[in-house]
Amino acid sequence: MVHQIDYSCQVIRRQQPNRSYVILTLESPEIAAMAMPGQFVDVSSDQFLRRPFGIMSVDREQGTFAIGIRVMGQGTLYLSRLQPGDKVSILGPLGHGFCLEGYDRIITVGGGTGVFPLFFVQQFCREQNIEGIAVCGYRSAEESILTEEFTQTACAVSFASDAGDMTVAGHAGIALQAVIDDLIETNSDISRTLICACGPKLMMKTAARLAKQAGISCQVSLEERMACGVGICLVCVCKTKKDDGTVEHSRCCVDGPVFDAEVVIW
Amino acid sequence: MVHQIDYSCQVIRRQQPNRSYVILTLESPEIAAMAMPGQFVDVSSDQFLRRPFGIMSVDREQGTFAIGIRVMGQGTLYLSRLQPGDKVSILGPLGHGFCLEGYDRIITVGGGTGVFPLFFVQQFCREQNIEGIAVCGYRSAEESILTEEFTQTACAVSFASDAGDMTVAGHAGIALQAVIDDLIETNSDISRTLICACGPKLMMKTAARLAKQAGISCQVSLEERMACGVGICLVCVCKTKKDDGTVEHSRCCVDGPVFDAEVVIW
Amino acid sequence: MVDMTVQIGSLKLNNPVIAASGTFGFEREIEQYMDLSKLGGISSKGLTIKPRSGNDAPRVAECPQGMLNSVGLQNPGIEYFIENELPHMLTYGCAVIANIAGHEFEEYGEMAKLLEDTAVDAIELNLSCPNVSGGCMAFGSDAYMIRSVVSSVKKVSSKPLWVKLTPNVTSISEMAIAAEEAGADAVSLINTLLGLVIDIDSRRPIMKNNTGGLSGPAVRPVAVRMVNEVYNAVSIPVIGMGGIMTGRDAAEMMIAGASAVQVGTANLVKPTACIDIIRELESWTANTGAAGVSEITGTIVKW
Amino acid sequence: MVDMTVQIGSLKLNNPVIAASGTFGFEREIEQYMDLSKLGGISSKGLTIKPRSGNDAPRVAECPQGMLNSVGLQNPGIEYFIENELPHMLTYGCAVIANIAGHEFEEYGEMAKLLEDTAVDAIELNLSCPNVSGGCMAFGSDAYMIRSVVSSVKKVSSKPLWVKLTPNVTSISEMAIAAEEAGADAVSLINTLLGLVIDIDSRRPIMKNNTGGLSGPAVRPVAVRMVNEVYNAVSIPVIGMGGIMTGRDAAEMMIAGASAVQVGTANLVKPTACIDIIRELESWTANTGAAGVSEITGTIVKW
Ligand SMILES: Cc1cc2nc3c(=O)[nH]c(=O)nc-3n(C[C@H](O)[C@H](O)[C@H](O)COP(=O)(O)OP(=O)(O)OC[C@H]3O[C@@H](n4cnc5c(N)ncnc54)[C@H](O)[C@@H]3O)c2cc1C
Ligand SMILES: Cc1cc2nc3c(=O)[nH]c(=O)nc-3n(C[C@H](O)[C@H](O)[C@H](O)COP(=O)(O)OP(=O)(O)OC[C@H]3O[C@@H](n4cnc5c(N)ncnc54)[C@H](O)[C@@H]3O)c2cc1C
Ligand SMILES: Cc1cc2nc3c(=O)[nH]c(=O)nc-3n(C[C@H](O)[C@H](O)[C@H](O)COP(=O)(O)O)c2cc1C
Ligand SMILES: Cc1cc2nc3c(=O)[nH]c(=O)nc-3n(C[C@H](O)[C@H](O)[C@H](O)COP(=O)(O)O)c2cc1C
Ligand code: FES
Ligand code: FES
Repeated sequence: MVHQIDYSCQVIRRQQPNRSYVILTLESPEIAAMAMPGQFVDVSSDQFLRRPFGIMSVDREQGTFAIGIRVMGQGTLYLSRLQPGDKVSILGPLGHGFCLEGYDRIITVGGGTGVFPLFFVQQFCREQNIEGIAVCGYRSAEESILTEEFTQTACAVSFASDAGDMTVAGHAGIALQAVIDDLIETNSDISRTLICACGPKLMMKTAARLAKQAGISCQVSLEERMACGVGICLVCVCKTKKDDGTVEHSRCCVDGPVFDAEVVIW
Repeated sequence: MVHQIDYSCQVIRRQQPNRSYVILTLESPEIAAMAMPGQFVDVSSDQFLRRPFGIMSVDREQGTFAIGIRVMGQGTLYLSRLQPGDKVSILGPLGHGFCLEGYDRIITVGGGTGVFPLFFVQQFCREQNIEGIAVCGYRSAEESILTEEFTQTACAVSFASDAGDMTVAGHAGIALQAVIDDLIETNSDISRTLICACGPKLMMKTAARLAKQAGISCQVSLEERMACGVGICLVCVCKTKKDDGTVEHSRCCVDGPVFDAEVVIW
Repeated sequence: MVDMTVQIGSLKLNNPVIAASGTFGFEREIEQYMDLSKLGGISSKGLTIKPRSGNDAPRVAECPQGMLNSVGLQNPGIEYFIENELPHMLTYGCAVIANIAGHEFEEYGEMAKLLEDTAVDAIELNLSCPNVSGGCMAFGSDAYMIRSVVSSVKKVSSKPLWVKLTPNVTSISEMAIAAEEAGADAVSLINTLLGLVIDIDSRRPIMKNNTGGLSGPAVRPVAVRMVNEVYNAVSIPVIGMGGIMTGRDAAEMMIAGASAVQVGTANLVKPTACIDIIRELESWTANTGAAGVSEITGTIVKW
Repeated sequence: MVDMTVQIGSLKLNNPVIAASGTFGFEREIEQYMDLSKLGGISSKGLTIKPRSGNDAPRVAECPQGMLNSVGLQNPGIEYFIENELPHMLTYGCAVIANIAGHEFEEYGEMAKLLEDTAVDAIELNLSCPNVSGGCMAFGSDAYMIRSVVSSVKKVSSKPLWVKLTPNVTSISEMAIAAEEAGADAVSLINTLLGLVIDIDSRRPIMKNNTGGLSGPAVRPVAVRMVNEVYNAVSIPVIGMGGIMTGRDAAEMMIAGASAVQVGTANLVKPTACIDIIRELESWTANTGAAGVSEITGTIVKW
């Protein structure tokens, strides 16, 4: 069965919460209906290749979804300037998202643009009555993003900043450690707890290590340079362990972007 | 003395008189102040090279000038979609325009997009109290352009269409012949009359021939594929006769686009 | 109705648009998005004797109107392909071409032998991959080596043999002539142009492999020129590729001399590109009044 | 303040940005728009023994992020140049390089002799123009010919000798080595890639000369790769060009190994491009903390 993957989406809303980020709400009933947390979309700009962005949230009733954009180069600059009414070609939803089934507590650990797809995880938790704990790391309070939204959506939040001007001083790993310590101190049942990490490689590696130490499951969302976004060009690979222990190249775009932390070779 | 040539011009007005043409009024006090009839501008679009357009009119008081665009491919499509407020990078005014000094009657003969720079000639004639006669050839009345403006600006007008649905049936050459015949019948002094032609090559060639037969001076505005527009790449050449009779390659962009019909090798 | 079929030697294609090697995965993904029976053909990902895991990431660098890739022939090996991928590919209803790349001279023959008993429609000898050290591209830039490889494969294979040429040579027609003389049934060109993109802040090449192969619209004028050069030099069919994004681009390549075209990078920008290109090419051909698309081939009118 | 001067053999340039041959006219036009003393240098339009009127128009075809040209070395001849253009060019206060193109082998030496008594700062041997039949590019794609031409010019000329290489070869480093061995003081690369664009409606090439030379951003990854290859192969300075539009592009070329860069097509899109590029390169260099721009050359860190 052949199904559509390329949608022309209208920009419904453009928000600029701070200097560094723009949030676009885009119309596509199909993508909104199908998208799962951790999946991404691949967006056309004035550049040659598409640009991948994690899906930040969906509004299935309105048939819209949102992405958060940090301006890094020409492509993101172009996209950050789109205005309501503009149309943009988007492939989506793409990739393997987080496997959230069977968990009753989900801790999201995000840094930088990694917080965007994790907000979708928290949105999902709220809908599904899963206990969501959001840990976010930022450079500084000024560069922080979605703090209000996380606070409203998750059951508990912990915001860290490198600059030391938020609740926790330091990186997201420190905040995550505190959350884990707290769970252990309060004798919480962590057998059905999952840590979802997305952000800088080092942060995800730390999250994976802390999770392992505490015996908590952990899934990480990897980022790699992409061309097609749909699995046909093999450029976006990361190294993963097969069941038999051998190393293979998996494609971030279709085999991921979310992988079980156990299989990732950092 | 170094002077500026590259201007960022804001679109002030966008008019679409008919299906085929868009007229953009652009702001640039400098270009408006310097431009002479027959000169052109070289406009950036979303394509790699700039696109040349004859200057259609200037409003020196408002500091604006206008160009008329016929959509032919990607570059003109992009430009035809510009909206008031948009900015565009423009080199100008460029090239050698018509030499209008010393004439007391000027007949402009235009076809297709060639009518645009000729409207500027008529505007100039009106300002300078020169008798302006405008001959325009179109495919059909539906595709005609600037007829009202020419009627208001020139002392006399003659509109021809291939489709036979305007004053003169046939091409601009037939209309020009009639104008010339009329001048001769009325024993007008044609020693200080000039024919300015711009349009399809065949039309200009005809105009040059009729002018020669009648002993009237004639200048033609040539079109050639360009890259730089300012004379430095030598791609836009046409063949011209030197004083000593030898043939040389002249650059349309700086040696032209307007040449004395006598020197052009068709 | 325009006849869209084309004949490449003994092989008849539904239409002249073939998905290029390495830009269509192993079709498991792409078959979700389009009806592959509509294609002229599919050239498989470059196959090697042994499975290869390819180069480390990053394997892609964007550049103006193009991209560099340095995949390095990641593939599960030809035997796995024959057992697990090919049977499924053969159900699509378009021609299936096995693109093979040898590291050693002998490997081409070995792989051709393995393909002999399969229903694969043609073999494309990749003598031009710029992303693996030794072999491959080195073979393709030496007319003597081309001759040897092609004739050795010809000896063991009865399949239509296409030879894929690299543009990184002084004279591509010399290479095409060598392939023709050694028995190639067609030549396909161009593979990618070797390029390098550096991140100026870290002073590191964007790609782990340092260099990579340039493809996409940026190379189209070079590809069209080479296709025309080769078309004038050989009498076997030429399969043209390099930067084809639209039906008009496909028409240009055919006018230059291509009997069929391959579409690579366009698939990565738009997964359904091939289908769009076929539709556009068909309607363009119809507008010219031609009865069949094959009439376009080589109709360039030089000045 | 960053030291922007660079040393190309015995020749010191104000800064590493040179206007490329054929893209700066004879400066009479461009001097109206910018202060040419700010440039590192200017490479003259390709000069020939006899005046040439060049190819018929159209001489340009646009393509994705680039253009083809087929000017065909239109120029008033070297004697006219020496008498009427050079004296004026020498007043600009930047280095002036005479770009010369021979049709016959001997012509290079003859032109070099004519330049010997002038104050021209260097000679650039154009062994790579793709737009004239015979000569020139044929010279540049044969190491033996390069050696012969370069050593014959060396014999009659005391000027710094730059050899401009064509990218239309299998191994550009082989050509660079030949030039170095024969006594070249620097190599400059790349000239244009041979390409073809066809108007599919008329089936005619856009350009009267049919083919032309591709330049602009489209070729940049190929140019950067070749500059790096040549930088690793020779020990004379490399002057890099091909698709430089911004200071960042110039920095990339220098990181790959260029001691100076040339800017061609960018001038055609923006007449003041060179000045902008110098400014951007200067501030980028300052940000890296380098004391001089020459420190950037060859600082690529390969994986
Ligand atoms: C699965 C996935 C999800 C992502 N989600 C988000 C998100 O929610 N919000 C957000 O702001 N960014 C996200 N990114 C990163 C975003 O895709 C890049 O910042 C963007 O592609 C940069 O484009 P540019 O033109 O601005 O930068 P340039 O550096 O000019 O881009 C040049 C090329 O490099 C690629 N590239 C550059 N940086 C990255 C990167 N970090 N990851 C992948 N490719 C890159 C570009 O796609 C392009 O092909 C995500 C990346 C991936 C792979
Ligand atoms: C001196 C001069 C004055 C002009 N004045 C006008 C005018 O007032 N109004 C108007 O509508 N058009 C005018 N033109 C023609 C206009 O420049 C072309 O129609 C336009 O460049 C086409 O661009 P495109 O991207 O739409 O078409 P494409 O065909 O996609 O363009 C591809 C390339 O070919 C060049 N090209 C295509 N057609 C022409 C052409 N006829 N002349 C020169 N280059 C061409 C383009 O500039 C571009 O480089 C003028 C041309 C010249 C040389
Ligand atoms: C990601 C990628 C992978 C490729 N892998 C192969 C390959 O395995 N074998 C091969 O012969 N060519 C390979 N190519 C080259 C293409 O088949 C094609 O020759 C080239 O990209 C030019 O066409 P295009 O501009 O339409 O992409 C690859 C190209 C790309 C972009
Ligand atoms: C219009 C044009 C004319 C050129 N003429 C010459 C020439 O006469 N001699 C020469 O050595 N190179 C000539 N070149 C090549 C350039 O000097 C340069 O090598 C090439 O364009 C690549 O650089 P770019 O991408 O910055 O343009 C010409 C290029 C263009 C675009
Ligand atoms: S981006 Fe093409 S396979 Fe992942
Ligand atoms: S367009 Fe460059 S010289 Fe005329």
